[in-house]
Amino acid sequence: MSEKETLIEVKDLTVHYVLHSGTSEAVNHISLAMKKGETLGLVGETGAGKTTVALSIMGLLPVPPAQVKSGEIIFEGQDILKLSEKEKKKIRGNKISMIFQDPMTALNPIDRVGDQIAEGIMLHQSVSRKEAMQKACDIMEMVGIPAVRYSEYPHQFSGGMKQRIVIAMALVCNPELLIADEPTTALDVTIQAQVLDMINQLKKKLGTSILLITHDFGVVAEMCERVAVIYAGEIVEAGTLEQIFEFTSHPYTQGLFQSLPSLEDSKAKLIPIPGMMPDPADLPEGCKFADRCPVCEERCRKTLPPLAEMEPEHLVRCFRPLKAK
Amino acid sequence: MENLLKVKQLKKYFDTPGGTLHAVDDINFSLAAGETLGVVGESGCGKSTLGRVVLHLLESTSGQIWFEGKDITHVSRSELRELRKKMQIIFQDPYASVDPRMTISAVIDEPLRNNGMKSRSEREEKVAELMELIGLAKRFTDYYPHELDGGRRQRAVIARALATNPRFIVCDEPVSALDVSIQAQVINLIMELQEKLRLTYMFISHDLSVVKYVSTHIMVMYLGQTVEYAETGDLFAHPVHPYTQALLSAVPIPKLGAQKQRILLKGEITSPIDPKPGCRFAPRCPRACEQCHQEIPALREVADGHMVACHMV
Amino acid sequence: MNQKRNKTLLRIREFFRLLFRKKITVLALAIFLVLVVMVLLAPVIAPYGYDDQDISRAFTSPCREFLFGTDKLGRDIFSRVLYGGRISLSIGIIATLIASAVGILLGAVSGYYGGWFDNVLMRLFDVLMSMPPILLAIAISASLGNGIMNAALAVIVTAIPMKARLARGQVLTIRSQEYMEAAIATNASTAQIIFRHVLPNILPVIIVQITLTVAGSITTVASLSYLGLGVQAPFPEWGAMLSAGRSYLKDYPYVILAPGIALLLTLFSLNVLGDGIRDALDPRLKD
Amino acid sequence: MARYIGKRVLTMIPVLIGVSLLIFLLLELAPGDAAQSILGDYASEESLNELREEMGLNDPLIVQYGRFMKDLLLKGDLGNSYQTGRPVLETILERYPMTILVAILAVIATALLGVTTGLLSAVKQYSWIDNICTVIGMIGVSSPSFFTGLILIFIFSGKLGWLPASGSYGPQYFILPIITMAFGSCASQMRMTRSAMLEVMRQDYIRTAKAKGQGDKKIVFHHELRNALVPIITVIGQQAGVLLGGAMIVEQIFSIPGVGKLMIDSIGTRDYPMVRGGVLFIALSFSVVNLLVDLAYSTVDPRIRSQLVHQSKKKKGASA
Amino acid sequence: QTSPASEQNNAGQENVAGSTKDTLVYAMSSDPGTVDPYANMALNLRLSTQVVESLVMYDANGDISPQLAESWEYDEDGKGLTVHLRQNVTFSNGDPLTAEDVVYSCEQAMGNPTYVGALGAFDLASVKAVDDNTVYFPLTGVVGTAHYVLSNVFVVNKNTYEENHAVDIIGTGPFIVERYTAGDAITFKANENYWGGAPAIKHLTMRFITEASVRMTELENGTVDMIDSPTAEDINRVIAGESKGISYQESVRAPKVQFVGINTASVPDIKVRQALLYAIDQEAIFKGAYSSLGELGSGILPGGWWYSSETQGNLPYDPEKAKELLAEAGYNESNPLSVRIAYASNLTERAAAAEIIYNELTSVGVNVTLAGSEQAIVTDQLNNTNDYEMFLTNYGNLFEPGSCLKQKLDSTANVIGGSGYFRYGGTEFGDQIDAKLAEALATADDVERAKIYQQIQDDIADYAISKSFVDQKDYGLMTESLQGVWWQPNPCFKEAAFH
Ligand SMILES: Nc1ncnc2c1ncn2[C@@H]1O[C@H](COP(=O)(O)OP(=O)(O)OP(=O)(O)O)[C@@H](O)[C@H]1O
Ligand SMILES: Nc1ncnc2c1ncn2[C@@H]1O[C@H](COP(=O)(O)OP(=O)(O)OP(=O)(O)O)[C@@H](O)[C@H]1O
Ligand SMILES: [Mg+2]
Ligand SMILES: [Mg+2]
Repeated sequence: MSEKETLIEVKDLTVHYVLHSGTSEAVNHISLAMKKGETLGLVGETGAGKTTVALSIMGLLPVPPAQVKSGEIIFEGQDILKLSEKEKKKIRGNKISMIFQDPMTALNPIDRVGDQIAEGIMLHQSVSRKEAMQKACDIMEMVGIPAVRYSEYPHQFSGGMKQRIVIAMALVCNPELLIADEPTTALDVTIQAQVLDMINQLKKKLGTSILLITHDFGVVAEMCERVAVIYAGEIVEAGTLEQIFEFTSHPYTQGLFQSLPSLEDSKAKLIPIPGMMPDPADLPEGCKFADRCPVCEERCRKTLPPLAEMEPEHLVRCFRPLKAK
Repeated sequence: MENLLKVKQLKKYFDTPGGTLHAVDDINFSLAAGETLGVVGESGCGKSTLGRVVLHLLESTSGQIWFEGKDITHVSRSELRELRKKMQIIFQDPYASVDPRMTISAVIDEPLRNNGMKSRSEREEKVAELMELIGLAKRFTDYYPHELDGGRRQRAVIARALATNPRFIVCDEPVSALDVSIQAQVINLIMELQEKLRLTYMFISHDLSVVKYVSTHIMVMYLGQTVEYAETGDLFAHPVHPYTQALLSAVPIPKLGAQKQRILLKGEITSPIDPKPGCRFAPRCPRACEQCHQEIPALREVADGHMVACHMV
Repeated sequence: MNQKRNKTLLRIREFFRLLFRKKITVLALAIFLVLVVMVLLAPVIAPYGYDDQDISRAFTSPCREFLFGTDKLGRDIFSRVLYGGRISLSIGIIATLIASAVGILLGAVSGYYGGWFDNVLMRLFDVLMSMPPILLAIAISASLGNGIMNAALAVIVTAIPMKARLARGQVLTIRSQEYMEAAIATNASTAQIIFRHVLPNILPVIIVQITLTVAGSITTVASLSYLGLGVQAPFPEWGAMLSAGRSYLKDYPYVILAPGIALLLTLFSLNVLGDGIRDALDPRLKD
Repeated sequence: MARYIGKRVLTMIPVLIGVSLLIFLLLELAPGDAAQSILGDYASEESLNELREEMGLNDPLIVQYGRFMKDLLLKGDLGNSYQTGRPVLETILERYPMTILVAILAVIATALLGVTTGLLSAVKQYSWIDNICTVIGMIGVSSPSFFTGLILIFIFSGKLGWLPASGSYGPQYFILPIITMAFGSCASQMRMTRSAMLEVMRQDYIRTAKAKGQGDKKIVFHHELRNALVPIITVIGQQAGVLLGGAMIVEQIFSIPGVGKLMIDSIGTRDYPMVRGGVLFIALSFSVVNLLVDLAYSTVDPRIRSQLVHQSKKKKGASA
Repeated sequence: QTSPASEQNNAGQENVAGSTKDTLVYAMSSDPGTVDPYANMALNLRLSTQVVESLVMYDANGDISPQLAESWEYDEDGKGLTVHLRQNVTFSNGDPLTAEDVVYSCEQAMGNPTYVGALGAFDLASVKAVDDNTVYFPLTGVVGTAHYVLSNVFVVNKNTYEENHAVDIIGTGPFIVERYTAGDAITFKANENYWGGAPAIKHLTMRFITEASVRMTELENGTVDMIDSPTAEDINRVIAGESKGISYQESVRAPKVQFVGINTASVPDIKVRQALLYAIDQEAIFKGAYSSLGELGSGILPGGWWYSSETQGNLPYDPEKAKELLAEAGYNESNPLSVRIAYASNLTERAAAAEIIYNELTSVGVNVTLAGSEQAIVTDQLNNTNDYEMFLTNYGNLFEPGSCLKQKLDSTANVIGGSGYFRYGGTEFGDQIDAKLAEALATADDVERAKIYQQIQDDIADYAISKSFVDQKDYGLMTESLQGVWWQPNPCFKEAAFH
């Protein structure tokens, strides 16, 4: 699958939030590449910088306080970061679209849901209002919502349905890249299963690439082909699903696996990662994980380990990676 | 084993603008000292309400509750005061459940003060003791909640719950708001404390793997009602109710190739307001038949200690 | 404990940093402090008494001797404005404090308990609030007769419902917070809950309200006096001075400009301060 | 919806009864004797007593109140003015349109001014526009209307002679009073618009709209402003209420023959029937404005709309 | 929107164009609410006298001249007055004026206690029509000046009054009510059939403008032609000729005497009363509060008026004497005299007077409380309570002087408390005054009667109950081009015209 053509490439992205109380170094030198049709899982704890990466791609960083310190995001041969606002608008919602975490708040409460879907169509396609409405109806049916509910308002829908509408909104222009920022975290498992299933089907049908942001390895295992683990604004490990799950190399990734209670083998003791993620406004030198790392050494605290390729596609940022294939 | 808590035909209805909301509708269970009852179910199925009713934070609509062998369905003020020392609650959101204007020590101190521990030095000592017990470093004494991360806040909340030496604690999704790495710390703490202090838990969660990890017994709720109740191992090994089965199958497993046969349910949990007669799950049930839409299935024992409410088994 | 003090200090410093983010707030605070100091020191600063009459020097234009000129009875307007500030400010502050104390307590209790008490109180406030505040104040002070006390009472009565509503709303919000439930679960008594949890948590909103209400109260008293219903001669309340001087606006504008501008500055500084405090306390507006 | 309105109208009744009772009590407390007001300074004790008896002023308060309510409810009669002997209702109805006209104009001016400046200062938060708007607005709220009014008259009528200082005979007559009122109240409108906008601007659905590629203007007006309308309407409603009740002092200063001026005059002359009638009328218009505001909410916000429908449905269920 | 002012504006433009202006806009301070002359005696007469006429009127010199009455004669014994009405006068609706209308009007006056006082010289109940054009007024005593009182008999139309009197009254006067906009203005049009000849002013608008400064602004801007109740400062400026294009008109008679009175029931000690009066500087108040307009007050009646006593008067200003007297009466620093002064605080001039008195009394060691309220409250307080030591008010002098004195001073007169706000009813002094008033009424000889009235004034002065500040006149300011306006004691426009 690695032969496919690259769709988007994030190179050395650094984003800081400059606040009076200090500068939050949210994203530091992150590089990612996605191929057409692929699903990449971006996994990490709260505050690791996942959403910041997504917003950078969308060009939706809140500008103050956010500042892009370095990096470029190459999409269709252009650096998105350098585009004018007008050009960005053409891409947004059209070629790249995004689903946000909380379906409860992602919809404008005073607009009819159908209109909200049609809004995107009218923005990017030269169609009449009527056609746009028709298209919106079609896509509603596609995500499993009867088109008759076009004129209803968000509060008349349940969480799962709202999330489906949000997804419909994102997919309405057949984007090449869909960024899904924790699309199911707010949903119940049975609903999550429905929504994930739907995303998978749509992906198959439309061939969209998906950047799936989550902190749930279960979802990753089910949805993704490749995974990047992000910790305190840095990628600590990246690779194929297999590489990450079977040949976990970074102590942090391993720690995450060990802290998960498992449905399968019931009485395995949970091994939590001690301590907590460092404050992005006050990052340590060296390896950001050093304080919590069971195998930390002197040099880990001094110098930042490079993101080394352990084997093709499997990148690990650690002086002492655990295992490799 | 002695039954610490027993609940019989417990109901809690709310009057809402739209009609009567059956938040908890005829729940029965008993819980022995030292055990943990895991309560799972979808959002809005009445888990929290059940916990609150048991603790008398809400008055039940009908039904009975026994605690330590005593009927506590209706208690006087003074009895309630005594009762509350023995029963405590830990909430989901460690931010919302502590007063943002109190320091951590004040938070832990509050139950001591409220329950008649007069001497200041004694209280300070006890606070220090509790902080040590739950693994909060002394330096956090005068921190405000918002200055702490979720894990530490949740520890403070646990310390507060433990201050009056309760026997029974309702844990209402105590780890759902936490990151996995922190979640594991807190789960471990909760388990350790249970052992150390011989606590009995009612552990509410919608995360099946967590519930499985901490509970001895599990109750699966759907729209205010118990659909299945069994020992943990039993339930996971032999889920009987179609809803339980669907629920189990829906959980994504963080393992490669763990893909199992998914039972995808149609639709979502329906409104608990003035529910229709019949099994509440029937509209979504892949196996529903005519009878399911007519009668509410009774909770029956299908195996030793394994109860199910379904016409089809 | 020392650490706690440090933290409190830090919080206060942070508060002031946020407060002084806008230059205008700094200006407002400066104006307010200068006004307060001048008004407090009136007996020292004022070159004349507020009622030193001398018909022979009536309507002297502002000059070295009479900074703001003199009025119809030859009284020094500067001195009168200073003394008048004492009245305006003290009525404003005292009335607000009383109204806030009563209103907040009523609102907090009624929000907390609900039930018939809440119902009766809210209906009563509905009634009081179904009239424009100034009309209510006029009706009350016209019924009770003129005088400082009655004007203050009118201001208090008109301000209470709003305070109570506000406090009640806040209490209802806080009541539904989990930490209230947690407090109940630890056997906190109602008084403990109201005084330890509810009041401290609604305090920021209340403080803002109080600053703004002081301004409102001063305006109301001045309006009453302007209509001849509030503070009576010979006390130089600003509204009363404006009222007495309004006929001379054309010929001797300083007679009303001085108290008018003093009033304007006071209210301006209070309003801007209140606004600034609101912003500073609003976590959403941080940075 | 009609059911809801009906229900709301019903709930106004107790409030209005409360208002009438309150005003009765207040006036009872008041010094001053109605009979005296009518008969003047030199009236004899007998004639005063006779008149008091005739007017029922010697009856217990509750009897007087009962009579008042009876007349009001059965005959729509608010009594006659002590001062002029004319029916109160007639006088008030004569004066009311002027108050409504002025109030509506002032509300429009306030809303236009407040919403635009608020919008500007929210969109350009912390810019110099924001600062200037804030400062001017703050000076506005801080200047009591009697001061603003006098100064405006002094400048624009007295010194410059551009605008009339009193009366209500044409559009130009309303300029100064409306500026006085709008100047005093646009700050709260601006403040509310600004903070509502800032609040809405942070909402997820705005981000969603941006993610669709929507343009800034459309986002501000279609998404943000519309969502900010509920709090904005609240403030408009509050101000409409206050202004409708008679911007009493402004009417007084500019000699606008509205209900506000009538109230001040009547309170001055202790014309109780007039005061009672006026206060009731003002309270009634307050309630009506509140109802209108709630209805306005429901046109703006579908959530509130469905709530209203729900509530009235429940009422139906209860009464059935 | 058609409006009085816009009409006026149009007229103003015409004026510029050279044609004569015949619209007059007059601004007064408040809306009396009615044009009925019998509603109460205040500003309403400013409106009603445009429409309704009295039997006699004051001319520009303050003398009585005929109006609806053409002539009159006293009975031999001086106890009755026969009035002959002008012939061929009709009401504006065409009804002829008859003696019955006059009788009917007197009945209306009887219903209003103010008039019962004002018309106290007549036995109102017995007024009768002798023939169509003759009315007979029986008198309550011998009142040599009773014909002056005819100026307060306003003749309304007996056929229409019942139906229409509040906002639309029918009279014989030079103007006809056109429209009354409550709170705003009343407009009149000329009565083209007026018996005295159609007035030159064809449209008269009387606007109600509350603020004095606004009235003046309007006058200066030319949007109003004439204003009443100007501020003293404005009047002085106009008198001094400093206001371009604005002239003034003052009432010939001083209709008001402003004074401070003492409640003898609360301050029974005459020494204390004298002390209080000595402490008050009449001239300071005349200057400071009343801006030296009018005449310095000389007593209960305006100086130089019929019957006014030359020997009567105010105690001089002598604070030392005041202190002495207070000390004699047993008051000192540790036991100060406390005095509450009741006055209407909405009248700026009176309020200023109160402040000056406050200052003066305080400086002789009296503990003063200013109890200022609105007029209605003060009236109540003075009528129904004893809760004051001093009060500020004015005597109106609209009536014939004998009635004035009787009304003010008779302890058995129909004023509450028996003797007005002085509260000497029932005392020896009160009986004495009553007896003298009765004696005066029974005295046929004018000179004798005048002596008695003067005696009464001297008694009052000796009793130390009041000090007057000013014999106050009414002023109107107008554009210079407006001429022929009378101010007697209400503005009269029948001969007014723009030049
Ligand atoms: N608008 C902002 N202003 C200031 N700091 C911000 C802002 N947005 C994010 N941050 C900070 O940047 C860091 C990364 O945030 P980000 O939202 O990208 O994390 P995340 O991985 O998406 O977390 P989560 O799982 O909670 O969504 C955090 O420390 C956060 O506090
Ligand atoms: N105070 C209340 N008044 C009215 N309805 C309530 C109240 N509290 C809870 N409910 C309703 O009762 C039902 C059960 O709520 P409950 O909070 O117990 O659910 P839950 O299972 O804890 O859900 P979650 O997983 O979202 O916490 C819900 O429909 C809820 O809306
Ligand atoms: Mg995120
Ligand atoms: Mg819950």
